[in-house]
Amino acid sequence: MTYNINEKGYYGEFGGAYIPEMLYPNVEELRQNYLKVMAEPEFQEEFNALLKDYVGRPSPLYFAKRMSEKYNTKIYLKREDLNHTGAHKINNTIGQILMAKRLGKNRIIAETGAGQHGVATATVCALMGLECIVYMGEIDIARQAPNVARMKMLGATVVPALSGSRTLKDATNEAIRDWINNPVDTHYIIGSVVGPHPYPDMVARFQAIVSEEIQWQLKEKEGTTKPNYVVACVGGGSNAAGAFYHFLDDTEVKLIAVEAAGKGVHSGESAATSILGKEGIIHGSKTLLMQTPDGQITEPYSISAGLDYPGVGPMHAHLYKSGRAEFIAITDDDAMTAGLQLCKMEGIIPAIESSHALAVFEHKKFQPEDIVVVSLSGRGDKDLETYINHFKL
Amino acid sequence: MTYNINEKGYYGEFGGAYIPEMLYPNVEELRQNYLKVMAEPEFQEEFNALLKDYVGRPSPLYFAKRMSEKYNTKIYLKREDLNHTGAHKINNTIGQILMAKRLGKNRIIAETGAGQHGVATATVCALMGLECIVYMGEIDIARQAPNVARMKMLGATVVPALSGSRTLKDATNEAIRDWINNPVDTHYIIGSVVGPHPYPDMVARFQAIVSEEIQWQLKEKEGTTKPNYVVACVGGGSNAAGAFYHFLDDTEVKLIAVEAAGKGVHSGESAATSILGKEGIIHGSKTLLMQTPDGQITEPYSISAGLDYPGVGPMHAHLYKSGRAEFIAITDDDAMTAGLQLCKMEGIIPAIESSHALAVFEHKKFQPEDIVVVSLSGRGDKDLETYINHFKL
Amino acid sequence: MNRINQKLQEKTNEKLLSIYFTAGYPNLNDTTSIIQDLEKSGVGMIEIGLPFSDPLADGPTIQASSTQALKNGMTTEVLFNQLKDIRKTVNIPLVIMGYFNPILQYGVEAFCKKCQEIGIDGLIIPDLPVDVYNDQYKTIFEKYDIINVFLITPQTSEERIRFIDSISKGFIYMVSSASVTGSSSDFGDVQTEYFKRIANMKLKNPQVIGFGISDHTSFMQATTDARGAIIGSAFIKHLNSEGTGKIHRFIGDILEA
Amino acid sequence: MNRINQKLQEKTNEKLLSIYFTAGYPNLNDTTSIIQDLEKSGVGMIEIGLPFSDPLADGPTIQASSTQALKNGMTTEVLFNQLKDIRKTVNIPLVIMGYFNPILQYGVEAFCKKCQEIGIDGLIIPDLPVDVYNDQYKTIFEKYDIINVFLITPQTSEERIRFIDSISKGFIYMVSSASVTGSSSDFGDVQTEYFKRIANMKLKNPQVIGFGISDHTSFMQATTDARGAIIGSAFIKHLNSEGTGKIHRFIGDILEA
Ligand SMILES: Cc1ncc(COP(=O)(O)O)c(C=O)c1O
Ligand SMILES: Cc1ncc(COP(=O)(O)O)c(C=O)c1O
Repeated sequence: MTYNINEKGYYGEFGGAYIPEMLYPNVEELRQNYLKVMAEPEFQEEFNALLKDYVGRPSPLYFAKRMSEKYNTKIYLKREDLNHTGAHKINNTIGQILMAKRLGKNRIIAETGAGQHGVATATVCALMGLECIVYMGEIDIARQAPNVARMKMLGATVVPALSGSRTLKDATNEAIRDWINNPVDTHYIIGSVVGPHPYPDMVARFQAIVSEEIQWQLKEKEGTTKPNYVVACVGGGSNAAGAFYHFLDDTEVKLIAVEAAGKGVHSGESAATSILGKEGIIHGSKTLLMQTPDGQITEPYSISAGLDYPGVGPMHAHLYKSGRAEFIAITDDDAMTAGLQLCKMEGIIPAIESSHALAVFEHKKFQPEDIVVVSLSGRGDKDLETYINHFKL
Repeated sequence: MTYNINEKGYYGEFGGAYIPEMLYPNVEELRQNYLKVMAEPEFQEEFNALLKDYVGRPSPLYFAKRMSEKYNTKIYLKREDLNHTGAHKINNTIGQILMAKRLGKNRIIAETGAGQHGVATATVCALMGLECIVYMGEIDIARQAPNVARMKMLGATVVPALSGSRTLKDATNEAIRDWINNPVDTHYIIGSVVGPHPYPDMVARFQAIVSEEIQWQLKEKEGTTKPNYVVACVGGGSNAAGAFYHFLDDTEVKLIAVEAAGKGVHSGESAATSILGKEGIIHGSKTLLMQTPDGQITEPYSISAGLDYPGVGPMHAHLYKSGRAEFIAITDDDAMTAGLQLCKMEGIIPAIESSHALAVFEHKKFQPEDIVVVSLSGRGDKDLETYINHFKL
Repeated sequence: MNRINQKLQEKTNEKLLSIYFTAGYPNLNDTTSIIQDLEKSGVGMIEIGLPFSDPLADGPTIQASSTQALKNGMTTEVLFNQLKDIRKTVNIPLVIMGYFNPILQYGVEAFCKKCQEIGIDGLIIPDLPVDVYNDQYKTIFEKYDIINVFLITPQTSEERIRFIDSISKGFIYMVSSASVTGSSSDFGDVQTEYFKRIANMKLKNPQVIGFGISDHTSFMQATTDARGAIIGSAFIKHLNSEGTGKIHRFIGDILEA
Repeated sequence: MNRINQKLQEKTNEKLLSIYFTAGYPNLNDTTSIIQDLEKSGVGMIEIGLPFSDPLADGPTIQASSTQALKNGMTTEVLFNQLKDIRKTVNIPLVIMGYFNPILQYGVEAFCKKCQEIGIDGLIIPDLPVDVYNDQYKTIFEKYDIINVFLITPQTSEERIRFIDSISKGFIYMVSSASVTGSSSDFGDVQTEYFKRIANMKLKNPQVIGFGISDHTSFMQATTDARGAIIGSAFIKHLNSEGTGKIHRFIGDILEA
């Protein structure tokens, strides 16, 4: 039994490719080629060289001494915040841009919530000299202004998504529409483990470097490749997918996925997808999503633009349904407090997304001998205004 | 003959400790201890562990393919922008905070221009749980707002310097005043290779990791430890000192220091210290500085807060005077253009300080077989507003 | 025999005009009167859009109408209620066009059963792919005699078109060009070539062309080689500017110029 | 004999009051009249501040006066010009207090020579450290009979105080507490203990205490064990509020309460 994907593109009952016929050639081309391309030695070489020399991998596995003392357990932070562009997102965009080049595409589109994926996409497009269009919800454009500025600097066109909740879901709709309209020359770089098969699997494989590194880094530091817990926040689920990947089928390693409870799981303003969601179809994938009884997708809410998404990747839907991972929902306030605490205790300003994962320590008690690895998925430079306003600093 | 410091604390005729008696005990304590402490194996171990696991070192040496093609030479970027907090400054603050702890200090002060050193200091203070006060010119507080927000998040107190040009020079004056007023419990973490001996040497040694890494990284990539050129911007000179350090006495490696010409070297609004400066005393050190015939220190100008300083470290004064390094002055406009070019060609948004170094390629022609290492001293997140306004993006 | 097959197999030179509209738009209870007016105006088939919050194959016009319809209170239940007596007054084929998630939530079998009860003849579900339909839902659709309509586009390979033709029952929905709904209305050489190419394939199912048809000219172009054409966004735009009172005029203009 | 030594060796119980002011402040040409008024008011020694753009040992009051003086046009050349006839009217010791850079730019020897010509008796250069003075400038100063005044602080070690005493010629400038100029005016136990400690060292040079003295009380406290005291910021503040007209009153208040 595996918690990973099967040959049909499903994690348990979740996944698949629920796409309009207009997207069939593109998605099919990708499905037929992605594993083959990824297995090519030249691809591996180019991918790994860029991860090392451009992204700055390996990202450190940092023992957070003061936090560990406070919570009386061994806390390690996987420092994806130190990657070029400031989050885990670039692992995936590096992989996908190399894929897109091999598929002969010269126009790149992407959706973005927090802007990290948009920046990461704009970055690799600049690196390869390709045109780049990024869709971003109007609300997110306002609350993640630094990332919008960065995308512009990098030469990308940022197109506001004006429909629905004007956040990540709607940006994704717009990106899919663009792809439908440009089926030949365009590759759509999805930013998380969502969307039609093979995206969830492809993105998870590009992010898998995170858990691969955790294994040997932990071996160096603790003499074991196995943490007791791996904790990650879940928007679409890509940083969690990367951090969990090599532990998926090793049930000795407990997995904790942290979702955004917004103003409270049952406040009506939340993005706690797995707890509130039901099975359904969103953005081409069968998964859990927040919806009305009538099947309309609910507008989610989170203070964090990267978690403000009503769905979750099919891998995570399966991890939830099967009980393989524990799912925790953290409110805006608790996340912000955990984020500020990390600033003050460890000198690291986390992305608000990552702050949700950090809040696990106020939520759950660990044993002194437990090794708890937290995915610090991104840095908080993009969130300074939100933090400052929240705490009236 | 060496271009490094002598046992009296001088680089050639530059350096020394021109300090008021009030600072004598502090500076003397440091002078007597710094080499001893730095040589302790436990210090080395702690320093190196933090550089690796916390800062994310080694920083990559990245071959900039598209830039290299454009300029028909081999361009490597030393990616200090990927360090935790986004610049080379943290190499020094990690070292100094460990030094301060060993000297029993529990209150830390710092000056900052671009805010990178302030953030790096606030960061290590949070890490060690020490009080932190950062002095910053009022003008710089306005033009580097993101870094001010970061310092607040990290729990530091940011005190505006209201005198003079209200930039880095004045912040340094204020920090020195604070130190005079708090001579027992306080360590002053100077952010560059300036100030009284032993600061220039101590900071250079902490930054020397940069050229140490360049040597073995270049060996891996090009089979030689010696670049033909090392290029770095010079504010006070710490990133240049780090990038030059292990090449100082190897004259086969040519050194290029890039200063800020502001609106033009002779426009009256410039910070091209070595070209415009004369020998004198600034902030406790004998060096080159911009001054009136009467010995009053001139108010400098640069679009880049980190280069907006009327002095230069004594090492650089000596490199200039001896001809060991070539000094180039780059205007605001040329720096900004070079910065935007890096965004668009390599997907890296550089700090405006670093953009000055990148402008060398429009200024000087290199041979196709030349290996040119450029110190990419910091990332441009702090400068987004300046870039966006400058280019009306 | 399913009304769709009846209609499309009529021996006539007349080209079929099919109109798409969003149920519950402009007002919640306009649904039945719009259907009745369309039939009276000479429309041959109607696609009733079940509005969805995230209609990712639709352009801005249909998106906006869906958003409004949902605001008006449209739900699957409400739509079925509005349509329950529709067959007392309307004879032309009726197709529901909707995204898969609302149908899944209703239950695919319950949805098909209800369609049959009411007299809905077919479904167009853009995000229900062919293989999933074939593997999981075909038998249900057939049990209730609901025709599932598949789309093809200019990018669909010949092999796949033949496969889709082999499993199609009513007609093939030819997307005119690579685009979401509501894009430009002039067909150039690329499209007409595509129309010809498909016509020459001599498929067993008739083809109806949709996307980008907005007036008499584009309707005539589209139906040169195809059995019929579908107008959606242009009709919604007409409702936006003229309301529901002048449907007859709009259809008249399309059919006769 | 240098006027400083003469003055400090006078056998008297009277405590020496030394006043610091910034040359060229409040107005460029106030320098000589302020000096004359100070002498007439009973001041025993004067420190003429050569303003500097970056006076890092000074608090806000003296900083501001320096900035204004520079704006007024004060330069080393101007100051020497203003002072060229000062010895025609003034007899008490005059000391120039300035940062090292302007002196260095003028040329240390030229500066000392000029001081001797004019009749300046000593220099206080806070950022010229003892060892640099000893190694490089001592002979020049001595050649022109200019006394270089060294500072000690509460943090200065006994050993270093003895060394400074050994190389000092006029007096030792005792910084009252760890601070830049212009800090609080009350001396607590810590300071008085420090004053006693130094007095008990029986140094060969007399001590004059500066920093933080602002009124009669603090003047009396400071001079309990020391030969004299220096007032700077408080005098500048007086000039700020009262102008140059009431110097006599200010000095009177300090000396007699
Ligand atoms: C820093 C950071 N962490 C987490 C996320 C959430 O995405 P995912 O769940 O795919 O990791 C985002 C999304 O933008 C992000 O920027
Ligand atoms: C990114 C960056 N580069 C360079 C500098 C200039 O300092 P230095 O010359 O000491 O390297 C600064 C100063 O703040 C900086 O932030």
